[in-house]
Amino acid sequence: MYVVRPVETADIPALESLAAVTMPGVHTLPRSRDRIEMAVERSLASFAAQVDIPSEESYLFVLESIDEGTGARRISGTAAIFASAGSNGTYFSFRNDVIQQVSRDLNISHSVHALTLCSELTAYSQLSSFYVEEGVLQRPEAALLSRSRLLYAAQQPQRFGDRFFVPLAGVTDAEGQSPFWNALGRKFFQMDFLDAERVIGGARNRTLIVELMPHYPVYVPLLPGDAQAVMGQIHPSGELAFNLLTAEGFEADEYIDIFDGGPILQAHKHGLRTFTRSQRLRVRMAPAAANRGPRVDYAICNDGSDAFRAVTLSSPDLADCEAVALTPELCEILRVAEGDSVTCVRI
Amino acid sequence: MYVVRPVETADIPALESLAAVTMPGVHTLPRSRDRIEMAVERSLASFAAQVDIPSEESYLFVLESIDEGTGARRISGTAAIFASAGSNGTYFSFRNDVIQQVSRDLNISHSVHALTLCSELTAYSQLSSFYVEEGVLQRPEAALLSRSRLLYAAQQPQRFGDRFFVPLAGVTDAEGQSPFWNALGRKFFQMDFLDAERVIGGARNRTLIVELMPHYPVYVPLLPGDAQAVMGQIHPSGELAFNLLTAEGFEADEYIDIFDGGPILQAHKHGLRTFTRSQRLRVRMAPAAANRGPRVDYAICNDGSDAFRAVTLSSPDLADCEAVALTPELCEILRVAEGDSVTCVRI
Amino acid sequence: MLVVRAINENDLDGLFALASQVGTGMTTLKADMKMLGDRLATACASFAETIPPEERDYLFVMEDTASGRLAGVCAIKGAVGLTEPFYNYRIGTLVHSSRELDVFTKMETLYLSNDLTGSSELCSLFLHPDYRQGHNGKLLSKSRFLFIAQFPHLFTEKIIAEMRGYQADDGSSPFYEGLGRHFFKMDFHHVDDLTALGKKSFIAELMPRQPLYIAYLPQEAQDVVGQVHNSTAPARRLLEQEGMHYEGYVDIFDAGPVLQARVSELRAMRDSELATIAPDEDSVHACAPASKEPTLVSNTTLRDFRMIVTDSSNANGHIDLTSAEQQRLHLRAGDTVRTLPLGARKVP
Amino acid sequence: MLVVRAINENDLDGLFALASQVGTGMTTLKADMKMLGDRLATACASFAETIPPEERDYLFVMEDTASGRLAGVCAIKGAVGLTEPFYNYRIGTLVHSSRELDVFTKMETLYLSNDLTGSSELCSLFLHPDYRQGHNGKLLSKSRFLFIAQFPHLFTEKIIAEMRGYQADDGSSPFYEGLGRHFFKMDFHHVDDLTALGKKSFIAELMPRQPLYIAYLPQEAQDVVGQVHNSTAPARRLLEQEGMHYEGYVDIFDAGPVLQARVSELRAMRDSELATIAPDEDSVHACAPASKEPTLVSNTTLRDFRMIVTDSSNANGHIDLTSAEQQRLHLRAGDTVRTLPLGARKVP
Repeated sequence: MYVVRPVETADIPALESLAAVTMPGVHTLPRSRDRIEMAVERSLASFAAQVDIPSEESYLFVLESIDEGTGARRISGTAAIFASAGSNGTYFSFRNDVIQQVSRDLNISHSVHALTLCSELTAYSQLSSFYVEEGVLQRPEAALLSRSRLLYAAQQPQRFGDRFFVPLAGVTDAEGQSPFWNALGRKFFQMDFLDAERVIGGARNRTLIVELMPHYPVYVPLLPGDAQAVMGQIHPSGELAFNLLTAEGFEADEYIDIFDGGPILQAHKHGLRTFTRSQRLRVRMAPAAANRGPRVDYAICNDGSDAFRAVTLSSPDLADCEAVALTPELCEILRVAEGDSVTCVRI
Repeated sequence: MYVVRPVETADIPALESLAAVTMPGVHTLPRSRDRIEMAVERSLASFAAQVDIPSEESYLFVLESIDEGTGARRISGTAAIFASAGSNGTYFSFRNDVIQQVSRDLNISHSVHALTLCSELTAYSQLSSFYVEEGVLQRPEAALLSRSRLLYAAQQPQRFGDRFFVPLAGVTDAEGQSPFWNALGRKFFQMDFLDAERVIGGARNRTLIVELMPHYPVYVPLLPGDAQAVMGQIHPSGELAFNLLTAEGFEADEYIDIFDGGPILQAHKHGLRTFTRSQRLRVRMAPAAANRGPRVDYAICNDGSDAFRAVTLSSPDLADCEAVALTPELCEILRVAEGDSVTCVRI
Repeated sequence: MLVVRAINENDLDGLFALASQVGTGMTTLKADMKMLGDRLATACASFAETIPPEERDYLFVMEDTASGRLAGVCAIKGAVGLTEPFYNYRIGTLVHSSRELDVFTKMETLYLSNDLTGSSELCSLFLHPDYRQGHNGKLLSKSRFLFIAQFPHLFTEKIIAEMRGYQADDGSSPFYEGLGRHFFKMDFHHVDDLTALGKKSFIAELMPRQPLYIAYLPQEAQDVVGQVHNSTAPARRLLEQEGMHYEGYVDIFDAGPVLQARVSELRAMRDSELATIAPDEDSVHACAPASKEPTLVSNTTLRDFRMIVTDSSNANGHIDLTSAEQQRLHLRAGDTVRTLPLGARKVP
Repeated sequence: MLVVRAINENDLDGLFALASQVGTGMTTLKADMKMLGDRLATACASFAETIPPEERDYLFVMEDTASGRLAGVCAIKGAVGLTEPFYNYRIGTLVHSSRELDVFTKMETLYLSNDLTGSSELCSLFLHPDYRQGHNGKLLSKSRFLFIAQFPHLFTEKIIAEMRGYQADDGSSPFYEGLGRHFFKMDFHHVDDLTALGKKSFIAELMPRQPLYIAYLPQEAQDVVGQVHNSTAPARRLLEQEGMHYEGYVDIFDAGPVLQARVSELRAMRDSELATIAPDEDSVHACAPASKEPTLVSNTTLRDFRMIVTDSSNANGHIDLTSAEQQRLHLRAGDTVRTLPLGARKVP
């Protein structure tokens, strides 16, 4: 069994060993003990904070697996959400602009693709640091973990923006070379992609970006073929996240990362299934039902005011129901009792 | 009683007399007999067309009042929707860009507003030509007429884009002078606002716009105060349309008109109430019910495959209903029978 | 013997014959009777001063006085870009630096500009292959500077000359292939023809408007920015001797350099002088200084401007010309001429 | 008597006394002992050639040899913009035209540029009010051109001078009020001070990056683009006489013009000549031509460069200098000097 919950101080050692094995593409997951501790502390403070306007809060969730025999628990994944991207600066990205070109004299018309450095994603809420262990990749809990952030955001709208985005790692080769970086950022930074990511700490909100990156649109047809080919393409490690997010309602074509050209998925909350399709249902405590009829997977969370918890539930269709049947074990994990409300959304 | 329906050839004389009284701000409503005839013909062809990809279709709806005593009918309003804006060119608008400025050395941060000529609204579906007689201004039928276009679009998604926009006339004074134009377009066109609108025929998709309008962003703080003051402000004649559209879910801040600086409202269909909140209900034929309990106004339309019709209905809340009670008269107007489906959405 | 002179009404056939020799690459001199006839009419009106200075197009021909055959042509336009926009790329510099990272990057950029609007233009220089020898090329090219020095009031402050850009052996333009083709989606020569026909509004419509970093272009395209076509290198040197410089403007299609100068800083403005033709007497010949270098000599008449190159030189305001030379200038002893040493004085 | 000479280690107190007189408006010469000391050290290293040419800062002082007092100062920087970006606005032209509407609009634009990066700069000219008379101002300003003519290899192709821009009577800058204030949100003088302190990265951070149409600016701001401060007009004329021109670059804050020239086209490069100091004999004095105008004369030593103005002039490679003049130049008869007529030769 799995549960998604806010990170706790006790999780730090587990996160550290997790960080040791994560893939190179995931540049938003902290790696060093120090930075992990900072991230956990910041998350604890964020969950505890009274928030009127989203600011520097950052919420870190973990996916915990619970051995049904022994009750042993271990961390199997992480996912985070920043309340307001670039909150101590400006979040820079490239906007995909299409410039229409029409010539009356020549009777021709075509469009030219250009990348414009923009700060439009500033103050969006930013999803990041999504990672699950290999054993979870094919399970509904991967979707649960990704979506828990949005379930929490839907319950606590004052803590987040109306719009969300997720940068996914772009294509790099085995040596860590990024064709997009080599065609673009390198000309200004005069250093390798990984060195640049290191000096900037994976951030996209630093003054040095204004100082160094191009102020004028980059006409895509002028970029070398290999750089064009990877624009908006995900690193293979991001495929699961990409699929989960697009299924959720995120759209991929409007922005790309200024460093590696990876896609930035974004959406208004009105366009996200977690916000538009979730139901509030009453809890009906019941023993595990016999396996009758078709079942679908749901993500279910408690009301989160105290201690947010989310689990998956394989259940008959709840479409026209007013209550959902949960086993006593699930109720305990979710910290809910008969008659409490929970939020459900199909995975 | 009122009904919204597609325009018919017989409506041409009525439209002509309507055009004679419409206000100066509404520049998208055709005025001459020739142009009215063309618009009606184009609408008839559009409704009749098999459409796979939205293109040059333009659908014109009229609001018809029906005298309940005599049965006499007259046209009380119009509203149109273009399948794909700028379909024979590029639809130009100014995008409101906000440029974040942060100085590390000086520890200051502010944002600068700039207008960028863009073609992003090209291929959006465009609502236009909304006009109702004064007697209808305060009635729910005004909302019905505006919304009918979207009800039709929701039923026929293949005929329209996923995004919609509506340019509303900007501020001009009694002499037809536009402060926004005087500060901006005039410097390039070297002519009065109304003359420019005349030579360009109200269009926003012409080559001469590329030839004459500024290619670089206009920094708003550099514009004279009176021009800044009217940016995104509506001509008083557009207030009703503005209120109806923002209630529907349209957002006003991202684009303005390149000529008069009037607001351009836009939305993804996921953000529009007609798309997200409408219900499909079965028709239950019933005599006019006695006036029991609170009532709310609904827009109701038939399935539109043959002859689209929409009416208002004052009804008890239909939130959890599977059927809606309609009088035989309404059924006749909507061209539906007991057991047929209709689409309902609260006004 | 050769004389360079203002064109006149009788030169149309000769001009056409010359233009037929030009081949591709010079868009302003096509063998098209209608176009050439219009241009000739404008040129005649220019020398007659019946049209305003900014519309003028001073066309000069080099005539072989022995045969009456036209050996070359060159022109000065009063002003460019006043009816159709005149586009160039201007090369600018942007510095991107970050103290924090200790990075200092100097980038060259291309800006689409109409900065040269209103400049006078040297153009349409063509010398028939049969006459490509001796001082003929210099005479033809430099004649224009002597004309300007004689009539500086007819010209704007700035004078320019567009040089044909670098082409590969197969006639392709690496700059166009690296930049323009992405936006025009047609052949270089096709684009060139369209501009020759005056169909230039497509440039505004199709050209990228935003400044471009040159570093984005393919290396082959970067390498030829401001480089002339191999066959144009000698013409470029002649203009540079006269005080024209490449100041960072290039052609938007082939990136050929634009040479430019302030009229007041042309060598001809500084070094040309008026002189009187000495009487044709033996004593005078004896006193004339031994000429070190050939001299360009012109008359001072706008309408019948004529120029030759001679071995004599200006000595204290007098110059010794043979009667044949005087005849070619339509002058005689005692008349005034303007002189300019053919070669540039070396800066000490 | 006055001599302009390379600054040396003993001049710090005198320089400070001068800088104390400067007042606001000259950002490169503040009465700050630390800043002046650093600058003096750089200048000494420059004349000693112990730092590379692009880092050099040649500082000259005008000394009253009678009192030893410093009467003025001026400088040439080897290259600008190589450690911190050097920003200007460049004025360009964009033409918007539509044949369909028969509209042809020529618009001036401002482009933020670092185009002048690497140029040598004339700067920090200040003459003490007590000495503002006779040829002193010319001597001080023009001394730099004679230095460049003597040592052209030390300079880049382009030389520039930033002129203080127009200010209203109350000291405000109409250009800054119409443009910069919207982006910097602070006083003009505050911004000026920040740049003087070398804190320039805020320019990259806060300045609008996109080209601006000048027509958008308030009329008062448009009117002063390229206009100098009233008190700077004479200095501008001196530089223009030497061959420097306003070519469309202006200061980003006050729109004061940048004058520029190719080193090879400076008047001093053309008109300055070497000469030998004639022996101090009566016969020589008698033969010296009657001088029509004063002449600038310098020695030819980088490390101890010295220059005076004299009433003598260069006659066929010889110049007649009094023993006092020779002494001020640290020279004697038979030594070589470089001479330049003080006034510009009129173009005929």
